[in-house]
Amino acid sequence: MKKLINDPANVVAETLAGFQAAHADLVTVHFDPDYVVRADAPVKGKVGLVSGGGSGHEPLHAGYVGKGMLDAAVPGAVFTSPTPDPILEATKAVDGGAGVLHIVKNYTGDVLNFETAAELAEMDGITVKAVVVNDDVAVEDSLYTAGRRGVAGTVLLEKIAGAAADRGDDLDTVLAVAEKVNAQVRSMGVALSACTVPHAGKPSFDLGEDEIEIGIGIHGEPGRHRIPMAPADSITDQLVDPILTDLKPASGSKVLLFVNGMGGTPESELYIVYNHARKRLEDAGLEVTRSLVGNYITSLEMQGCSITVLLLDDELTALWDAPVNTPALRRGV
Amino acid sequence: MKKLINDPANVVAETLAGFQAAHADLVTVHFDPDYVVRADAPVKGKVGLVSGGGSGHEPLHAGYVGKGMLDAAVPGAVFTSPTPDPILEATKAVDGGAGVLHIVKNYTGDVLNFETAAELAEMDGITVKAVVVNDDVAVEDSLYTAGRRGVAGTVLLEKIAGAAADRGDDLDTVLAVAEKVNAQVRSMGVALSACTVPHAGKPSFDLGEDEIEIGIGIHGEPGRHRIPMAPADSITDQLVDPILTDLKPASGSKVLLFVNGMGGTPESELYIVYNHARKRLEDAGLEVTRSLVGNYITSLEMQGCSITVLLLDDELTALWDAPVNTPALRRGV
Amino acid sequence: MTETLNAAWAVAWIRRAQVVLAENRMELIDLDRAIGDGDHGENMDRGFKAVVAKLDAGETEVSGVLKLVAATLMSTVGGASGPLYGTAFLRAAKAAEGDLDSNGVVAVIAGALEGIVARGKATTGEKTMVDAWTPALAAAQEAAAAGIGPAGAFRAAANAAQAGAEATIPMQATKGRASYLGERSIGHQDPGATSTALILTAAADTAEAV
Amino acid sequence: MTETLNAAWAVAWIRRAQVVLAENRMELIDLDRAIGDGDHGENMDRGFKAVVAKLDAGETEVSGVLKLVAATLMSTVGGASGPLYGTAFLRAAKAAEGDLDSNGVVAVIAGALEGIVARGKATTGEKTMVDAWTPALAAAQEAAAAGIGPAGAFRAAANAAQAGAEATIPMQATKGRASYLGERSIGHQDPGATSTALILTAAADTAEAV
Ligand SMILES: Nc1ncnc2c1ncn2[C@@H]1O[C@H](COP(=O)(O)OP(=O)(O)O)[C@@H](O)[C@H]1O
Ligand SMILES: Nc1ncnc2c1ncn2[C@@H]1O[C@H](COP(=O)(O)OP(=O)(O)O)[C@@H](O)[C@H]1O
Ligand SMILES: [Mg+2]
Ligand SMILES: [Mg+2]
Ligand SMILES: [Mg+2]
Ligand SMILES: [Mg+2]
Repeated sequence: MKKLINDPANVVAETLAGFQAAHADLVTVHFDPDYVVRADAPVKGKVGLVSGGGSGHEPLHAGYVGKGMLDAAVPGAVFTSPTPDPILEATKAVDGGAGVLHIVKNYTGDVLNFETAAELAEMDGITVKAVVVNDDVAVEDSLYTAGRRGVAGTVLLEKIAGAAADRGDDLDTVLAVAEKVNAQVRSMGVALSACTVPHAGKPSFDLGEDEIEIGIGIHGEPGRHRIPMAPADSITDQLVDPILTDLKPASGSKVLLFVNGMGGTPESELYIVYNHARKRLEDAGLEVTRSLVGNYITSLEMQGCSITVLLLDDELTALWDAPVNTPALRRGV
Repeated sequence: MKKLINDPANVVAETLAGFQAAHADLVTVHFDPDYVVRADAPVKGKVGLVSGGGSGHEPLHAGYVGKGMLDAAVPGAVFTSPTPDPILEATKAVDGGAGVLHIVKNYTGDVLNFETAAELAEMDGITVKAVVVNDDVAVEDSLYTAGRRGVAGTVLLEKIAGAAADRGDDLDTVLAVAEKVNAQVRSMGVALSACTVPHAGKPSFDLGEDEIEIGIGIHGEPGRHRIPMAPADSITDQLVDPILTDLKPASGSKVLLFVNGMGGTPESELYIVYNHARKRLEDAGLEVTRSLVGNYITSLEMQGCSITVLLLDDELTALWDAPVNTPALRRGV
Repeated sequence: MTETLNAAWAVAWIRRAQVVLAENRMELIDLDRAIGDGDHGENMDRGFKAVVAKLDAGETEVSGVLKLVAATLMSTVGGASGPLYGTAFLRAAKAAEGDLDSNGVVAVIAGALEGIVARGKATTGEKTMVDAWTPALAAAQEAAAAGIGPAGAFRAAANAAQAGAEATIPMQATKGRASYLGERSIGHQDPGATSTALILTAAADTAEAV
Repeated sequence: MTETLNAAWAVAWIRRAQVVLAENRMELIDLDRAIGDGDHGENMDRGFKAVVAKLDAGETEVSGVLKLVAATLMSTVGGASGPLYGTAFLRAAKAAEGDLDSNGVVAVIAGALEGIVARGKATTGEKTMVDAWTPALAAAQEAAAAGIGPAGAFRAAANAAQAGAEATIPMQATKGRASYLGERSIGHQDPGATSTALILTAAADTAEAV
């Protein structure tokens, strides 16, 4: 394991220290417990948005703290959901009197810890609602799984719900927008290589020189199945097909196409995937009206990508286009 | 070699096709010869900025085409300088009557091809000036080398010169600003792993499990020396020290600190490096007033980073802060 | 051997559990790498180190020790196992009245299992820590019914938990992160069931040493 | 063997050079990986494939063939070697008058070297293709002075270029990308000098077959 770190135990703390110093104009980092809030939190009268989860997915979530997106992010240890304390503290810190929305990726740990924090916050008189993101079509949403995982759709949801809160929507309306995004977004990912969690010191799984994992999540878990290495177009097909099968978009629908890098894949490859994915969507009669390509929710230095398709309507498009000013996503400000 | 590509020969063309589709609002891609111009080129009366070089450094240069930065980018084959033809065509396409500035990274190939293109453009009646970026302190600028390489300082120069052109400066003034940036910027890089050029199919160099290369460029060349793996703070020292030795900034100087990822390093690690580098600069009496952290000029999927320090004055700070609207850098618009 | 286990034993148990979890940190990481995200050993190690740092030697009640463990695990472990073990120890603390005889041991284990199920909604056969706690409870009950003392009850529970953990190997996970793997989760031992066996073995070892 | 080399020979030379460069693509890549950026084999292969695709069998002058090669290399190779080889063939084309006798061979090689030096400003001992072209020119001059024919002149040049390429191994690079490595460039053969030897050997092989 070669990493630009000092001590695996200090990775999150030192990352946050650097993040604070680099982005003091946008965010304030609290230590012990660790959480990140926008510099002007709480915004009076605005619904507060709190997300969080294990670290290692940077820029998610701390990179999305700022006007028009999240009010707070709560980073746990690498790939480990944070405990209730920092979630509670972050919730308190961003409550502007209009209640707080928890954006939780669907993992047992995240759900349990956010639930507990929400209970504690309610005891402190803060109204908390939660949306649990579950966009990963690699996992069947059935009795036999913990349900679909929350993956790259989370970025889109945070942006759009953040815009809804920013325009003054109340908690129930922001929640409804978030639920709508979650209902209309699907993702699927592939890994060409594993990643190495600092405290584990070895790759999260062992992959042969000519094998790839289809249907991976964002925590270095093995995927649904392993296939021989294939050309980008064929891999792209294997991500697009299950998304379309699951989402069943009506022909003529407008969509946002998001190709996300897992952290160790060159941007050029993401555009190659985007190019073919877009063709596939257009062949299916869809109109790609918005796009996002880059490393937005990663698995440390894993090589691979995910494809996300979000069905758009005028409202979601307007919210997507709304100004946002965060360390990792900035536009219109 | 596992890459999300179809055919090594088509990597650049397919990347550009995806790039065009994803960013049609900002850029127009021309094929055969390949170059990228801002969607509204040429901007009448504005100095045109053209940069380019081998591909594989994405988002450089095409990601910086747009208002407030480059007017055109010319991508060669992976790690191979483009030929004169597309440079000439791009130069013609962005000439708004006020002349064109070529921003060239100091490599024999880039310099020779841009020189030829400039000659040809002058024959077509276009005034062309060039700035050759050479910020890499890993290479001695002596009779015994091809001179210092142009590396991450290029991103800062493109932004700042782009802002100067955007505010209406004439060609000589834009050139002077660019020369000033080049005179005041220094960089140094480290590789934890090599990268694999698609057409070569194997890593650019072989590095032991516990070795790293100090003083690398951005083309997968081996660096100046190889050392055993070390903690991030110690590696950071070995990048900061030669920069300070070379730049000799006066105590109290304001600087921009830029920590750039080589493509395969998690953002968290970049912030860890940033955190220590900033402390080192502050210990040296410098004031870090602007920061940039992320993957802005890469070497495919190489793991590692570079540190860049730019001496700021009020003019450069204002130009750095000026609005920019490109696929990879956006602010104030 | 005494008839009951007191607060000093509880402190010794938790200290022993910390040592054993630290020793098995990499083994638990490897089990979790195979079917999860590779952090279980790190999570448990971090949590129990934090617990030991807070263990108050002056604590006079078993219940008080377990409550401290619960609160500390809840606030330091994170992930799925943090709330699950946190709730387990909280309910165990509630169930512990005074020093533990073998019925007290049964109550503590029953409380832990109940807490885990309340939070995680898993049942047996889903390849989780429930598959270690459930046979552990049955074995403790049997031992108590047979008039065996608290140390023996813990030993029976620990052995059953260990067997239960091993029995997760052929199971397909349907709860937790391992469920994402579908059939590929088969053939690996569940990390949480394994840490459960380690913790209960630490309880038996320290109880026998009382 | 004829006394002079004509346009048909020039076409055969370039076709042969293309085949040889394609065959040695990976070797040149590996040489460039060691002290550069690993693209030289790909660059030369791409360039000469493009040249062959444009080679007009109806071209009646050696000079015309070389000019086409120059223009095509310049517009397809890129990197440092593109302008350098492009200018080399351009000056060689200018130097070639009619068919080539051994003095014509000398003129062509002299033109090529002059073009490379004009563009790249390198001198001998800097570990570049100049270290292959320089001894090649000397050897061709010697052969011509000794009354040897054009094929023999090319053979002498090719052998000298090959020896020159090998002689770059102990050199420390002070021009081009390899100069960034400082002392670490020592011990490796220069890729551009190697491709030069391949190209001149192709000239000799095809001249002998005329
Ligand atoms: N719903 C559940 N009920 C009971 N135990 C569970 C449940 N989900 C997960 N677990 C247990 O948690 C263990 C994983 O813990 P850990 O790796 O620390 O957390 P995470 O899965 O969040 O990374 C699993 O091995 C399993 O025993
Ligand atoms: N200034 C120069 N003069 C002569 N030859 C040079 C010079 N710089 C580089 N070369 C030659 O070019 C070769 C490298 O070519 P190539 O790898 O295709 O281009 P690049 O260095 O741009 O990647 C070197 O091996 C060397 O022989
Ligand atoms: Mg985890
Ligand atoms: Mg090159
Ligand atoms: Mg885990
Ligand atoms: Mg090269």
